[in-house]
Amino acid sequence: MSAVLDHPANQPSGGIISPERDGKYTVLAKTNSNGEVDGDLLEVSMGPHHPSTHGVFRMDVVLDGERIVKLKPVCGYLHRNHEKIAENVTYLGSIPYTDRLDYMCSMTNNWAYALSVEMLAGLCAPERAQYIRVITAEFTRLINHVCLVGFLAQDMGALGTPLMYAFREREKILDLFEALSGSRMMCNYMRFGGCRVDLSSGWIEEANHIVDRFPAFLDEYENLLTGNEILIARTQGVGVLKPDLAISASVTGPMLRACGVNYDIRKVDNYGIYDRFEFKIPLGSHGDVYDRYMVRLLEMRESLKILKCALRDIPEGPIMDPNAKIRNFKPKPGEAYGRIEGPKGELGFYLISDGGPNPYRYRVRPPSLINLTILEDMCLGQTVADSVAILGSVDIVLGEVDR
Amino acid sequence: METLEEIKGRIENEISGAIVEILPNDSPSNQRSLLIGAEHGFRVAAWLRDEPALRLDYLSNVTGVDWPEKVVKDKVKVKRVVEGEEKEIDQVMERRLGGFLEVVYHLYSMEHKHGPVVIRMRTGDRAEQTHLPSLTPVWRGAELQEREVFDLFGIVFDGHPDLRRILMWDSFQHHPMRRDYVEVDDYEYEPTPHDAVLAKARQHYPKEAKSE
Amino acid sequence: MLGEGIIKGMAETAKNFFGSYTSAHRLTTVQYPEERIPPKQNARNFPFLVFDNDEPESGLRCVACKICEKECPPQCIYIVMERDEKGKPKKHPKVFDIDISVCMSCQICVEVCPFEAIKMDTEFELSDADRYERLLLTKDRLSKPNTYYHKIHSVEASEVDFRLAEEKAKAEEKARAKAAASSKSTVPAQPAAA
Amino acid sequence: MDQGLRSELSKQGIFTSTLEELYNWGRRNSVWPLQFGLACCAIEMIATSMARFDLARFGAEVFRPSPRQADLMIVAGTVTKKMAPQVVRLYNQMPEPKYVIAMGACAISGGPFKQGYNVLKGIDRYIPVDVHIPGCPPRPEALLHAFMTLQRRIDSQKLTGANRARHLDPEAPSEFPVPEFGADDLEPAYNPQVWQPPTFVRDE
Repeated sequence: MSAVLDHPANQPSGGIISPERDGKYTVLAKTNSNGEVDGDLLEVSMGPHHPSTHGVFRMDVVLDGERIVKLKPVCGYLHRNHEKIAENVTYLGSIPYTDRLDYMCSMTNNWAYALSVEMLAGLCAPERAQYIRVITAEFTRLINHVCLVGFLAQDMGALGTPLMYAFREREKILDLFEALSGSRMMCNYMRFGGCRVDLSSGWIEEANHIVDRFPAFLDEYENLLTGNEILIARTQGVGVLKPDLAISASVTGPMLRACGVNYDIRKVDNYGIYDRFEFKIPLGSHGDVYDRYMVRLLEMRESLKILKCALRDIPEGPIMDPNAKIRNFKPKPGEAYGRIEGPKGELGFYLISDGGPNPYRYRVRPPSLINLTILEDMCLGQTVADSVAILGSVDIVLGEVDR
Repeated sequence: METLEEIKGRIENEISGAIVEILPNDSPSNQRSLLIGAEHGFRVAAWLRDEPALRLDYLSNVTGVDWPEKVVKDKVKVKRVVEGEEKEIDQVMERRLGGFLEVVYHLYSMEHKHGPVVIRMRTGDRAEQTHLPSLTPVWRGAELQEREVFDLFGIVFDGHPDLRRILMWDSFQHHPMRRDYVEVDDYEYEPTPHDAVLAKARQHYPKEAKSE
Repeated sequence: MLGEGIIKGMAETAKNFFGSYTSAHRLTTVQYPEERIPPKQNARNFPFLVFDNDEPESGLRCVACKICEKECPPQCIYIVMERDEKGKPKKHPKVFDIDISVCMSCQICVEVCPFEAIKMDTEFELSDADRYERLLLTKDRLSKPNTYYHKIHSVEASEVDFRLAEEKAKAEEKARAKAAASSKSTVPAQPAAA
Repeated sequence: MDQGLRSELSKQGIFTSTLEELYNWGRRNSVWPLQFGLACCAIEMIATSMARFDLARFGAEVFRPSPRQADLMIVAGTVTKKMAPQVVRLYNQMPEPKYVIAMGACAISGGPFKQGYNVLKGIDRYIPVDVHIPGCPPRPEALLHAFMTLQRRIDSQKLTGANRARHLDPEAPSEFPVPEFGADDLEPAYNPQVWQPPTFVRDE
């Protein structure tokens, strides 16, 4: 089994493992007095087809008994060349592709892209469009978090039940999205300079209805899961992430806030009109899987507050910037990096324009991929079964990891 | 936050030999960037992270950009003696701009909640001198993103702990995000061909060409 | 007490089980082939071509300007313009194909069409064993009457009709003014959008 | 036995069936899909199996996590070149009779990502596909429709004769060669036994 140890940076250390490391790669396993690994290490390839890897994700795991000694994420199984394709289609043509990045949350992807193009071209969405964006983005956050919790529970063995609850609520919100944009998942709704179509009559009432019912559902969901002894045993103290490592590893979103770092781009950048709403940022204190789960549940409740205000205050008015051009859109040469707080973390788009109809360089900053950087650090010393829960709590969507 | 000019001045004062240039950005976003010489890239990055007033502890985004070689034509007025008389003549001068690869880092501060500061590093050319210092030891967050830049652009990051391909398979030979990458021809019949696809269609189905 | 959380969860499940018989918000199963979710006003799946006046060939609003072909991000539209014997282009598509095995239902073709000629259909039952023949929608399968458009997107279709009528009236007005001014030409040119 | 006699008998409470019908009936109503998602369509596939659409009504009761226990592979999402060998391997591991549904534009032809360098232009290059569902992603109802199309296809299969069901033909292959990673593409780029580039040429 020495092949595992061949990597130049790997030095077997005595005894078992501490998850904190200073950015160095060390294979950690039980060693005997001669410095050799005790017994055999077992290499397991989990994925790319594995029921618990959230899609086509693979982890190359080295095990000492049941403990994880080394873990390498292997991605690229869904590398769809989004960035290359975007360099060959117009600015408008990229919007439907952004839907397919993180396919659970197309609205926030749209928004991040629209924001970047607006920064690049100096456009500004009108009031009403800003409100619609906030509403759809917060609904997206609800979809994402509720489904994630369902998937997380399924990964830990709760076959189906929480996921069914989650998908039931998701269907209701998808119905709203379909009524608004025409499609359930791939909304293709936002445009640089505003939104594509206005809300239809009765949409706000329907949205209000869902928002009013959602807290009751969340209570139900929490009754089902939060106090559950099995869930607690499987999640508390598992996959602990220290705040300084999280910052250094550019972890964002609920993952970061579960470690107790107060950094939410909605508050920091105040993009859109988020400064008009009052909401709190839930923070965890342990940085384990349970905190990540709780942070997401609490975030949903805060989202509901935002939704309530936004649905109440939404003004009448135009939904497109009159300066915005959809066809033959050619921004001046330059570059822009725009970012928003997506449900999974910081979602950014970096665009370079050379004055042509297509972006010269188009780059997505995928929160899912970057949150995976410290997957190994969280898993070292844990059992294989825990690695599944840890991966679930990172909340990856492969469309975004590989693009 | 300090202006870029101040940051540039301080870097040049504190790190001996560091060359910093401010690159303009004409778009309304007004995100200008600092171009840093590759030799001192690592030290500058560590300084940016640790400097108490800046504390750029959060590396948001790493990306590569490919700038292939290009020929720029300038009109220059040249004085020349024509038939014994000195005249000003317009002459087109061709300039060759060498190609290079570029890495762009977007930095923010979680402590002071400011940003972004954009820093860039450039390689010597696109073929051999494609080495740049890795900033992974400064920010762990660069690890997977630098691997991606290595995979798609072919920039080799010295000092990266685990520089392997991340998105393509290991035996893949090319760097597909480079602008001169030619895709393999896995064309199949497409009923709706136009533009680049039509060119392929003509190559594979000569009859297709006649119908247009 | 150990097990309290589990019991609470079980009780919740039981509540939902019985609740699903009584409350609508628990979303009971849609018995699909017999029963359908009512389609939404904006619902979209694949594009179709609108024609007026029950004339599938001459009533097509499409003038083969190829804007949608150019703007389509996955490039699944193929248009050949009809030409007369002299090779002069007629404002009519000779071939209009949409490859729905590629189409991503993004609606950009509808957005960029200046003639209101292409719209989104709600039909989704198109699965087939044959990939090449059946999933390539040709002009005759794409053309659908305006009445069909009214049936699936009533609000939008009325707006479009109103807008078109307005444009037509404006164009006629303009043509009449022009005719009056020159007073020689007799027949005003028919506007393209009509 | 002709149709008239059969209906007459069934009125008397005697139901007759042929072996073929019984066999196809059994196969048709117990198609278990493989729990296998690739991309966006996988989410719609999960939505189909959830309470609102409930794929279980059609006998596809459980999504099996192991290919050894599955009859149907729903290729839901973009198949990249990096993933293609694994998809073929999974297909090979499924026991006969087995069926494939290509769900969504990406699985059929590469779809919107067709122009990408790492995207396989249709999974039918390596494995035979029974039903294609266009759409990006198809609605859950569209998947149900495809499922019924597949059931009709199974129903019409013959037990004997030249055009008998594929799994009853000892000559027909059940496993297909797994492509390998090359320096710039998969090798081979397609399996000529399963798929040939069409020779159709537009005549105008």
